[in-house]
Amino acid sequence: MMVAEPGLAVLAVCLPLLYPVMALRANWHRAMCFALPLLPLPAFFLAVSSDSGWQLELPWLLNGGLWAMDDLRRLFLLLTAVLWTVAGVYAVGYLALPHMRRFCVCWGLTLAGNLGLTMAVDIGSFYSFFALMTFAGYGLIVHEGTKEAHYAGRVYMAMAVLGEMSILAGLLLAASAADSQLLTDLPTALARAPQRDLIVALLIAGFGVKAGLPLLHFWLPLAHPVAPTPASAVLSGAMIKAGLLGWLVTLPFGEVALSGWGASMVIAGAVGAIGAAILGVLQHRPKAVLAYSSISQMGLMVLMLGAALADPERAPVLFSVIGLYALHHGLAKGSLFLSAGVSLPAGRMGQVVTWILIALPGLSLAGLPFTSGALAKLAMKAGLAEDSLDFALAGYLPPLMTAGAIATLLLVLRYLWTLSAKLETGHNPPMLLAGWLAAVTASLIAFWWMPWDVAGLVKAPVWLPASYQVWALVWPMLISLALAGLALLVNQKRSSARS
Amino acid sequence: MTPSLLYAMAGAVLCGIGLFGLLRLSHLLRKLLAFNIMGSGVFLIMVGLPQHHVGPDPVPQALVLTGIVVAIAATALAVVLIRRYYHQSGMASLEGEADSREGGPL
Amino acid sequence: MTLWLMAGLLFTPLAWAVLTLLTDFVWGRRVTWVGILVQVFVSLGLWLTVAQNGGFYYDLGGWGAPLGIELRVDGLAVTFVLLTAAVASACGLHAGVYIDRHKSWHRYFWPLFWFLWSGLNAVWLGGDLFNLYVGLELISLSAVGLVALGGNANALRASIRYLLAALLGSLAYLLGVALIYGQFGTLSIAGVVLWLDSHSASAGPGLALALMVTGLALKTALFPLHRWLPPAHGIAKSPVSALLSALVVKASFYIAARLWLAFGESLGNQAAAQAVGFMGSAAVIWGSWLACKQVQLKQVVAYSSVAQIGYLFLLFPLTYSVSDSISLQAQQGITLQVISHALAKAAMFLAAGNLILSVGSSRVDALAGVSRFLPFSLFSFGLAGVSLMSLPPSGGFAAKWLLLQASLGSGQWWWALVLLAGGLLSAAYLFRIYRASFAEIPETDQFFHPSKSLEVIPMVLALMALGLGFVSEQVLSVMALPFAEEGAP
Amino acid sequence: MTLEQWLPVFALMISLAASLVIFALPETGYVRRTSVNLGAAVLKLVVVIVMVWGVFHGVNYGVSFTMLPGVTFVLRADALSMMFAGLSAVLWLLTTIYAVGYLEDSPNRRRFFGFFSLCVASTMGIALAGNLFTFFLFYEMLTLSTYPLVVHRGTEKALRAGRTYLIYTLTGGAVLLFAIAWLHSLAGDLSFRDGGHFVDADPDIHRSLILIFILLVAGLGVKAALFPLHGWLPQAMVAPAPVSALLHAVAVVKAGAFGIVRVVYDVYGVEASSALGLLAPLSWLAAFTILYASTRALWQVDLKRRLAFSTISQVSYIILGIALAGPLAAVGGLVHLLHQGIMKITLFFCAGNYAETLGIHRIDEMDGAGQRMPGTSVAFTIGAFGMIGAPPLAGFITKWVMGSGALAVNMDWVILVLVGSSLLNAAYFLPIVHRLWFREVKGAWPEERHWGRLETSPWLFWPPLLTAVVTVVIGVLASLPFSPLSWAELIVLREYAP
Amino acid sequence: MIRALRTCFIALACIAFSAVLGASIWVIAGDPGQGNLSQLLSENMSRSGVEHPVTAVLLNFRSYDTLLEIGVLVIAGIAGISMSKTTSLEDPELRTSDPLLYALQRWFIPLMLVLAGYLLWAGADRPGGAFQAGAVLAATGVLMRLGGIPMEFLRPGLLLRLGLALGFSVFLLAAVVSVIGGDAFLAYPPGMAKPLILVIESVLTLSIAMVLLALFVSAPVNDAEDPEEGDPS
Amino acid sequence: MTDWLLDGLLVFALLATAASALLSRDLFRAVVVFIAFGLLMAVAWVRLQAPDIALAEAAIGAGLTGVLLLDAVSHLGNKRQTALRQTRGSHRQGSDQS
Repeated sequence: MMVAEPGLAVLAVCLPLLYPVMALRANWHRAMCFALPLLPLPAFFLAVSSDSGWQLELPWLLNGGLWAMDDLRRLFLLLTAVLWTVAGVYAVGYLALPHMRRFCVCWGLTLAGNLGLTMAVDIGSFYSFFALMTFAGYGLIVHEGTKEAHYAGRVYMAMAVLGEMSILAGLLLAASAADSQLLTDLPTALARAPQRDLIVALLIAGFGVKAGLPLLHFWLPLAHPVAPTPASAVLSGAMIKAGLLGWLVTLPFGEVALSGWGASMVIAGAVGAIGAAILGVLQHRPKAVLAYSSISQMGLMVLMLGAALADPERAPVLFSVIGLYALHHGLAKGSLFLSAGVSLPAGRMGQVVTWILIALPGLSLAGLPFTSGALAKLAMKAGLAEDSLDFALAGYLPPLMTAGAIATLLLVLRYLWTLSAKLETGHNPPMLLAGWLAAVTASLIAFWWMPWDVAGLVKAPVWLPASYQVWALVWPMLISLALAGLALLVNQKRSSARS
Repeated sequence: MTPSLLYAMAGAVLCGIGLFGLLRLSHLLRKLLAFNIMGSGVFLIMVGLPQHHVGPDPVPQALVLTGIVVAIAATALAVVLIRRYYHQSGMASLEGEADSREGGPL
Repeated sequence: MTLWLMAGLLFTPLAWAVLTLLTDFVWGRRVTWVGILVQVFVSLGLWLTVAQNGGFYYDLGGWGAPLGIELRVDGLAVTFVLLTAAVASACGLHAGVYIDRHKSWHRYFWPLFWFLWSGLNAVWLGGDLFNLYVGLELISLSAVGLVALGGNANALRASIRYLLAALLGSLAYLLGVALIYGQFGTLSIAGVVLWLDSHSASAGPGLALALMVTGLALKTALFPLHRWLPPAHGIAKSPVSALLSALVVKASFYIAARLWLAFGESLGNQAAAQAVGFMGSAAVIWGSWLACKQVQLKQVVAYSSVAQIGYLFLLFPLTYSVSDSISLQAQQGITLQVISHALAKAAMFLAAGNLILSVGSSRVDALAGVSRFLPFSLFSFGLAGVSLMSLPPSGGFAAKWLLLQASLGSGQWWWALVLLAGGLLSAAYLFRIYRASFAEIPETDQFFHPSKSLEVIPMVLALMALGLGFVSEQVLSVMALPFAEEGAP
Repeated sequence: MTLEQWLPVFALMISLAASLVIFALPETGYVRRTSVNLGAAVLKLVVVIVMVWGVFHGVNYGVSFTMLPGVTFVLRADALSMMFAGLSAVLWLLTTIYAVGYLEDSPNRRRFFGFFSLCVASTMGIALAGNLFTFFLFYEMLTLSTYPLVVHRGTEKALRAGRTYLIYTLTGGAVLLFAIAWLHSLAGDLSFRDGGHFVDADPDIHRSLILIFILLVAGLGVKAALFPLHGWLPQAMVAPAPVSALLHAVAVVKAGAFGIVRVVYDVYGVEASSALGLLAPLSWLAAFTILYASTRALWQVDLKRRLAFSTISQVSYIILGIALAGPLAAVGGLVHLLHQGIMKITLFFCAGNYAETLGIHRIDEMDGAGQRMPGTSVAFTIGAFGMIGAPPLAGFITKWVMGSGALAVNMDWVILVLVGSSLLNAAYFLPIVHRLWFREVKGAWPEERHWGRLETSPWLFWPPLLTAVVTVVIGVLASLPFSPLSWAELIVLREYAP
Repeated sequence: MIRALRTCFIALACIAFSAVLGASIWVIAGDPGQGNLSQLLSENMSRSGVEHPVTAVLLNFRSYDTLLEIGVLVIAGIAGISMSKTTSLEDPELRTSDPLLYALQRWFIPLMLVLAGYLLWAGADRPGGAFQAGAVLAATGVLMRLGGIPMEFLRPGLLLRLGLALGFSVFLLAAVVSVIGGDAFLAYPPGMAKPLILVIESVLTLSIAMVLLALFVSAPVNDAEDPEEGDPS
Repeated sequence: MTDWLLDGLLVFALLATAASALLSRDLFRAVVVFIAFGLLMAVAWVRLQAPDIALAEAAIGAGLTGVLLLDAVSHLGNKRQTALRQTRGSHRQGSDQS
């Protein structure tokens, strides 16, 4: 398999890139549509079957290309591949709209970018794929062609271009400081670069746009709701993580303690986690709520990132946690988004099952025991344990995490609430249903077989939290349930008063 | 001062007179007269000046003879042109009477 | 061999003048073809001879310099002889087709044409001041005759004006000759130079030089003495205009230049040189400006001549009290300017004639659409224009380059500015014509197609003007050939 | 003469001869004219390829003869020449194909193609010129041969544009001539030489050298459309699309930029120019032009005018690159010579396609054109993204290399310029792309024409697509040998090597 | 006012011109250094073929001048007759029957013819020569013309043109004869100078008279004109 | 002395006739005066020991030129007539308008 891996990598990237070419033939669009789920398969195989550590040198590419795989990248690649596959399956059933060709081309390009950037190690290809994903993603967002979509697209584009430029400047400075075209050389060089702070600021801001960092997040709640549902799923599940990956591979983790930046990131994460939740519960559209939930979740990851920035010792551990959390969130959020497009079956039983399947990934986000969420939350808690961190703000982290958990569940509940108002009974196209179910399956079950690695932080069996941990997971959930009930009561009272 | 020089000097004055006529008069025939007078002045200088030094000198005399023939040829041609011009345009000057801004042939 | 060539050169045009005088137009044309052939061969032969063996003095009638007349056959002279052969042949061939043979008086075109040619040859080769005067008169009168040929009132007015100017110029020149003879007792330029070399200059003959140059400047139409030129050149038949602009004005300039180069150093002064240069500059600017304002096509070309002539007079300041190399540069530049302007302007007038013939009007704005119907002539016009604008790779550009070098090298940078401004202004008036011809106006589809030979001739000339830039080095090397000194007095 | 001497002459003569033959052919000889055109273009491409190969292996192509006392006419092929020559050869072929389709059934095609070939011959001459004098020769020839193209339509607007064009370029030419003559009288006949001639120039002539440099840049800057000498370019947009393509991508603006490169590199030498303090102001000027023109482009509603301002901005990248006086930045500038050419020609081809097929001239008429003309629109999109500098397209390579180069010589402010320019580029290109793909068609197209199976005439369809593919390929495969980037590196290596 | 000023200005300029010219002449006159051409001339007189120095200069030493000068005359004549676009020079107005003029003609014309002949013959050794003779001959013609005597040969036909060309062509032939013998243009063969000069002089006389006469009579009498180029006609 | 007187007188007469030939209001008179000038010139040539020129001047300068000009004058008339006939002149100005 060693020889095949580079080939598979190239195939993974190039397969979706064939779509623009195929689009030249006007009558191939149905074939293109049905091929959507097949596109990420090479990447999926690559992520599942291969080990880390292979390299692919492409000296003729841009400024000299190097693609490689390590554990972190593998995790992200897997997440991306899985999410895109299920979303692709979903899309086959979902899509019955004009401009199919355009959608497919944009889908393919975005996918290629998203897959490519996880594998790219040289700056040129990484940035290329990143940009490809960004610009092609625009096509997914504005696809519906409504006024809202165009507005969202415009905001997205403006911020994305600003972000791209910020990344470009940051990468340029970094590469010049490192005198290398490889991402792997950047952190070390960055730690010693005279313009370190500027570069770090540029990179944080640049990738922050994608990752929905507070104040750079404006596009997110606009774009996710208006995009076609499968697109929202990948946007929120996979593409948002590209920003995160960008940070992870460029910033000087483990090299030097950037306590200032760490603190700022922690604050930003906290603001994101809490603030997005507050804004999110005020939303009326389910996908907008989910978008805010994504921001909120990303806030938690930023929190961890901040900690990792501030404490070089702890960074490797936190990396694993972040990876785990990203995987968990990506899968869960993907299923949630996909669920926004399903219809309820006619039968009572079916409806109950459907609601349970819809709610489970959400509850998993909130840390329901026996779900990936519980594992992620626990790992995070362990990773950010006060005593193991050498960091000024370390004391504030546990309460923040708790607040985040409460906020998460509130958002999920709000989502279910808004969704229930919107969901209609009807017949689901089989592929759509299959896609959604696959997503839920991936989030709830397949997750446990995925190659995440946080050994040492959580006790085995990993999917079963220890009893003392259960309480830790549950009490925030109870608080939020209480809050939700309160809100329901207030709302009912108000509406009855009105009527 | 010899007579030759005197004539040469007279030639100089004739040149001036002729030049004035050429520049200032507008009637073409008068211009022609002026040209001839100026020519005579030049011829006088041509012969007079060298003869002041060496006495009768056939070379400039021969030159002047040639010059005179050229002058008469030019004059005759000019007369023909002027007459035909007059015949066709009814004017005997280049610009007409009212507008004589360009008095000279330049 | 050389003797034969010289005799052929002097004899042919005069003999053909007589022959064509006796024939009617059509026969005159045929006879002329033969004559042109002979002249071209003779000129070429002479040029080659000089290019190989260097220049020499040719004693006419067997009488040497102070007593008789000697012709100075040097590289420059034969270059101009060859140039004349080229341009005059082209004009003659063109005229043979262009001029209406049904008008009986057009038969006189040929003898006048040949006399003009002989006069030109006499001037290029002339080494004797008075002989040059006669040559000038020969040129002037035949030129006047050509302008007036069968003309209407306007042509006559122009030719009378031309005649008077030419006569006044000749007289001024002759006056200068008289003074020179009075001072030096010789009419040979070489003799005078010899005398000046061995004696200190006196104040008297300074005026002689000034008079001669002024008279010649008048004949060359140097600003502000240029007013006779545009009407004459504008109204004459196109082949005649071509001859006049290309060669006739150059003859008088040539003499002026030779005189200045021979006597200027001793008899001239800096102020005068600068003043002449200033006049030349004014001519460049003013002539170009007026060319921009003309409504008649040929008037534009004629005023362009005024402007282009201005360049020539930059010779005076650029050769006065400067180092030899710079002076040589300036001389070479001016020579190239003369040649390229002759070729280009002849091409331009001939092409303009074709255009006028084609559209049936001489107005510039009548040219709209002609680019589609007479592209060849327009292209010739354009190529000639390239040389006039002194854009590379034309001869005009080579000339301008050398002049720029000379003016910068001598520290007289202001002439460089004049050169550049002149180039731009000439572009202004020439592109006005192209612009008119490129305009697409739908209803103008009535065009007369002149015969192919009429179109080819200006093209050949224009190409020569254009290609001159590439061979300037060769041309100039012949020009600068030293004399075989034994012939000198 | 040997083959080494003949090849440059041959390269030059092919287009010249083509031009003459075309002039000689009758207006109606469509087939013959087209075959002459294409045959010559292909032949020239072959010759250029052979020369590129040769130059890469160190063969010295060159021929020279004395034109005037002290002045030689030199044709010579070095790496830099071959870069420009290659560009012009490739794009000539494409533009010819395009123009054949574009001008189908329009009048005065003989004139058009004649001057077109002449224009390319001049470009070739500019590329191969071995000294300033020869360069100027062809530089002016270019002015002349482009004028008939600019005014080709013969409308009042075209004629006015032609006049503006001439006023600018001829004045520029005059200034340039003055400067060259001055330099010549100061230092003699200067052939282009790696490293320049004035590394240890006499301090006495420093002031003259500075003045001359300013004049040279002013003269060349007209064609390169440096601020404030750019006024002609947007006006010249009235010309037919292939002309605009040629003017913008290959011939005119490139000639100016190329000239500045030559002056800085091979006449003055980078060291000398920066020692004289000439390069910093030049880089400021270029930077300002980049930003200024991009800003102006934002307000243009006419597609071609917007592209024109974009050109002004993009060409200054080249100048900026070399003015930064560092090897890496220079590579960025030089490589942009090619990149901008390819990308901009794509855009102009597309603009021409829209105009010719749908009658679209203004940007607000473009809504939904992507559905009607997907191929063209894809090409346009690629070109636009290339201009913005989106990776992995050609424009990104430029920006990346130039940015790295600027940092290498501690000119960090350049990054701001690059970023700002990219932002502006995005601001004026992305709305167009958006309209193309994501807006619905408003109604009937202004002037629609149909050609069989393809969205437009095949002559018009393939060239932009091809250049678009090239845009992608030279970006993605930038590190291949013989890619523009590698070639630019080769040039710079030779320039900076002692 | 402006006219007057202009006149004053021109007058002043002309006076200044005369003054400068006079001064220049004065300076030159006071500066006696120069070559001695007349001495050279007298030394070479014996080889010239004629005794009268002016004639020698005109027709031998500087015969090229003279050749061209005749050319100038012929040109003037050609240009003149090209203007008269008519086949007949008959001008009815001129046909007078003035008895005085008629008498004058009868006496004068033979006398003048004789005078012309004398001048021509005298040219070789005394003042006189082709020009003077030709002029007298022409004056005779003018007189005849004024008297209304029809002169058919003055019609611009072949005869007139032959007459115009005669002197010039003979001169030209004489000039080129020597070339055949390998000598310079215009060099008379040894010993042939005198007869050649005489022949030339006589034919020149005729031609000169013809030219002047032709110019005199070729006054324009009709309206035939060539349209200007580009005039739609 | 008498020679000087004669020369002086002659010169004076030359200048006087020249001036009056140009300034005379009547063209016919001007030409007549010019003929007189020509004759005086002939005398002057004799005084300058140039009999050839004298002869030529008398015959050509005074005689022929005079007749030519007289003839021309009789056709052209003088200024006043010119003004009258100007109306029928085709007065197209194609010349320098500066």
